Amino acid sequence: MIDKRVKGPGEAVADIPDGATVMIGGFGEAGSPVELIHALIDRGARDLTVISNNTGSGEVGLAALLKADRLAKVVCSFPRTANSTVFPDLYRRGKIELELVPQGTLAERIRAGGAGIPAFYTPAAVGTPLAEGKESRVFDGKEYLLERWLRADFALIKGQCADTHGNVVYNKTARNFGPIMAMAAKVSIVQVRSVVSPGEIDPEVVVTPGIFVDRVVEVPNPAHESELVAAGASYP
Amino acid sequence: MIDKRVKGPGEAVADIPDGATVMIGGFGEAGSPVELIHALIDRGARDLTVISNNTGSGEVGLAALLKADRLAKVVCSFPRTANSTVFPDLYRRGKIELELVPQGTLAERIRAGGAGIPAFYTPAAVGTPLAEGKESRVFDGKEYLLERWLRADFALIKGQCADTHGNVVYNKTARNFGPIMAMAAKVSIVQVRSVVSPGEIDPEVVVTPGIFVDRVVEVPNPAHESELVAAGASYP
Amino acid sequence: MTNTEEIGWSRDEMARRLAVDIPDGSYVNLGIGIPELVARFVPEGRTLIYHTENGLLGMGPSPEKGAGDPELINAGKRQVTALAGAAYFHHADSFAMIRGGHIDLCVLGAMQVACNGDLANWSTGEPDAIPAVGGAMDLVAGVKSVYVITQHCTKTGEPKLVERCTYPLTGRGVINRVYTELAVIDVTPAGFEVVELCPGVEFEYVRERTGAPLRRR
Amino acid sequence: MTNTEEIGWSRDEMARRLAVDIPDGSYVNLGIGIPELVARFVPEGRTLIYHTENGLLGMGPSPEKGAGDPELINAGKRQVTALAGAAYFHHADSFAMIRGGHIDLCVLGAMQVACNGDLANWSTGEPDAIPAVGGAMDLVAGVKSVYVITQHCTKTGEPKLVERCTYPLTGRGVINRVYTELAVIDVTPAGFEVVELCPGVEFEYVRERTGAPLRRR
Repeated sequence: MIDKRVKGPGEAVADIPDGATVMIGGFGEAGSPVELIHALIDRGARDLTVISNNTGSGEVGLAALLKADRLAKVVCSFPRTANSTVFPDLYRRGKIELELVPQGTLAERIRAGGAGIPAFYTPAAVGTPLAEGKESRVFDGKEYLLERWLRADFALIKGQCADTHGNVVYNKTARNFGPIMAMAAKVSIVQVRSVVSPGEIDPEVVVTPGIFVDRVVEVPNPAHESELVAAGASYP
Repeated sequence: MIDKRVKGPGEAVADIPDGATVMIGGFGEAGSPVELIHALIDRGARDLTVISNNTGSGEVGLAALLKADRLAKVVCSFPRTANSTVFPDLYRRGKIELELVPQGTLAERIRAGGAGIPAFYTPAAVGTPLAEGKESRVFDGKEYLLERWLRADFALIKGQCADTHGNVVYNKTARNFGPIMAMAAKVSIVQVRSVVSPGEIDPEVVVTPGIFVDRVVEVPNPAHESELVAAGASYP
Repeated sequence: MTNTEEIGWSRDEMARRLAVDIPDGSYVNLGIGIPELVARFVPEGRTLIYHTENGLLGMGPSPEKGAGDPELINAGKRQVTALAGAAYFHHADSFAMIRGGHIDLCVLGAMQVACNGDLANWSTGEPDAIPAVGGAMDLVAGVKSVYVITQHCTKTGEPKLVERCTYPLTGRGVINRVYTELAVIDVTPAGFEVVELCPGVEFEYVRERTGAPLRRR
Repeated sequence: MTNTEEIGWSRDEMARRLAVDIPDGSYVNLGIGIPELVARFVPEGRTLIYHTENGLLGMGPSPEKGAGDPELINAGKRQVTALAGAAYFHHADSFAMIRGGHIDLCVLGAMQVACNGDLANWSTGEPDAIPAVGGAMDLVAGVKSVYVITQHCTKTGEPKLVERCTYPLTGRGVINRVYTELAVIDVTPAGFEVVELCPGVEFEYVRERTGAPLRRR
């Protein structure tokens, strides 16, 4: 009997320790697992390394985790938003380390981590400041950079629907980093609007097969970050 | 107006020239684009390099293409079947070159070709005869081999259904190499049981987005290789 | 030098001028800002398929007010729609499309374009700036053709088309063509070359506002 | 030496012995041949999820006669079924599961297993043989635990558990445990170590038929 459900976001993140590396899905607010992030704030783990495309909006979700001073480092492609000063403030005060990674390289490094590929070559960032300190190599007359995989202890992901085996489907562009982060983390935690029985998701349309998912938590009405920000909300 | 349909298998492969590199989908008979392969035999192109997981059964499909002496080289993981002597005969007579590649490395090299990754490291085949002549490198205390991408001039793929933009869904384990070969070839040709209008395939369930597909050809009742072999068929 | 926005094409006209150069059936990624305008001016009878790197091919215009989904957004994080024939995919697949050379055209804004095709469009390099690169480096490294659409000079009148970028690079030798309010300019092995002048704009006028040698075709 | 098939566990018993060692909820890839038998003997109350590298998780048994689909097959190219909770995926994703360490257990046949964990199971290295490797090298390199299930000796009585493989390797130091008709044997840093003897089989009997030093636990 396989049943990957856990009772709620709190239980789902209860064993994330200080110093853990945590991948957090989402591109902007789409796919951002707000309830799992808030549970992680409640959990209190510190000195985390977070791998995520952005650094959040306002003072909820990822921005709230930053504001609560739980992060030692972010690995990120675009840590700037129109409506958040949390990351810029921390960064300018030297309170947080930033590893800036081109978005496609970030995605491919995560996918490589999940696929057991320790390193690969990419043309992105050749000749730019982000190539500094990286090995480069020419293949067929073109220069590429060597990039290492990214792996994590935990991944926090937002899906649309999962079955109890952990098979997941997503909603529209909220898919983004979810499927590859699920592959690259030791423990992948997915919040979904609904959990169904095995067989209720057509095997042809599964996006993340259950083998990549460890915990499923039902959050029937997840908050939208933009609505929270518009309402001036902050967490906790 | 985008409409990637072509009239039939013959038109679909009409410009495949001598010396072309052709990826051919399928694992065993599942996903083998029998009608496209037969059209390629009719087309008459020679000295082809074929990248495919197997080398076909009986004297139809891929085995028939081999038997017609059209291949200079195969890149393959498992060129042996219980019911075909075509490849073994050619190989023993020195009439064909074989590049033997572990199946996962074959898949990843094809995916890398499609994803613009010229080379990557894999643990498969380290310490084996298939590592001979390959660069190896240690990451985090473990040894890996450097592998190059595979790209092709054409890919012949079997899908279940496509729309006129070239979005494709597959049938069960016939999916196998189709999606990655569609990514890795300059011209990707997909035969499907039915072609539908854009919008008839849910954007959430598209497996191969149309950007990877150049030609779609409707073959409503494709032959099953095993049935042809059981019936003693040969092609042409 | 005066603000060059006062003569030459308007932003819409620049976008329209670029749009006519995109072949029917192209797969196109449009950057944030002026590049987004291009979609409004695609000539009748042509279909372009828009890629947004956060996981959608077949992106359509903004939704009617109240009809959007916060989980259906573009790379600029604005709500969009999905057209018939669209497909969703994850980020690694999305950048496989980019890096693998499957996107025909990418249109970007620029801080500086050098006459060797170098682009700078992500950072002023100022010590206080928050570095943020997004997908720009992947786009310029992978997409078949990369066009820039930009004002010819900065707001303070400095040329954006230069001999050599002084800002940190986004990519090296990656730009094929630049559309400004004054001209359409190719980046050739011999440097900048005017393909077309905005009606009423003299070649000499453009040359004066360009920070690198400029040739006529 | 005589044919060892006459004493010790039958093939079914070997498979049953292995099956009890697989924890509930494991993701398992079974090789072709004897390994496939393991699926028949999973103890009541445990659910294993079977991966077949040609693109299916949640593989079920063979279909009823006439109810199969030639496009739903396993890695041995036999028709199978998909159970509730199954998922289909393409080959790169399938081997990402393997190479990325997501599969808990793989059970393979062997020509030779060396006391350092080396496996040879794909080629006799004879010049006339058609080389064919399939997914074996990826499986042994990536799966968390790799078990071998095999007769203790070849049909001609040669030991399959050896000091050093003479056939071409499939992988180096990859095997964790071997199940034969005579014993269950771990591959430890100190070499082969008997975990369990088949009832009625003496340690000495197994030692004589093993081509490398054998220890008791």
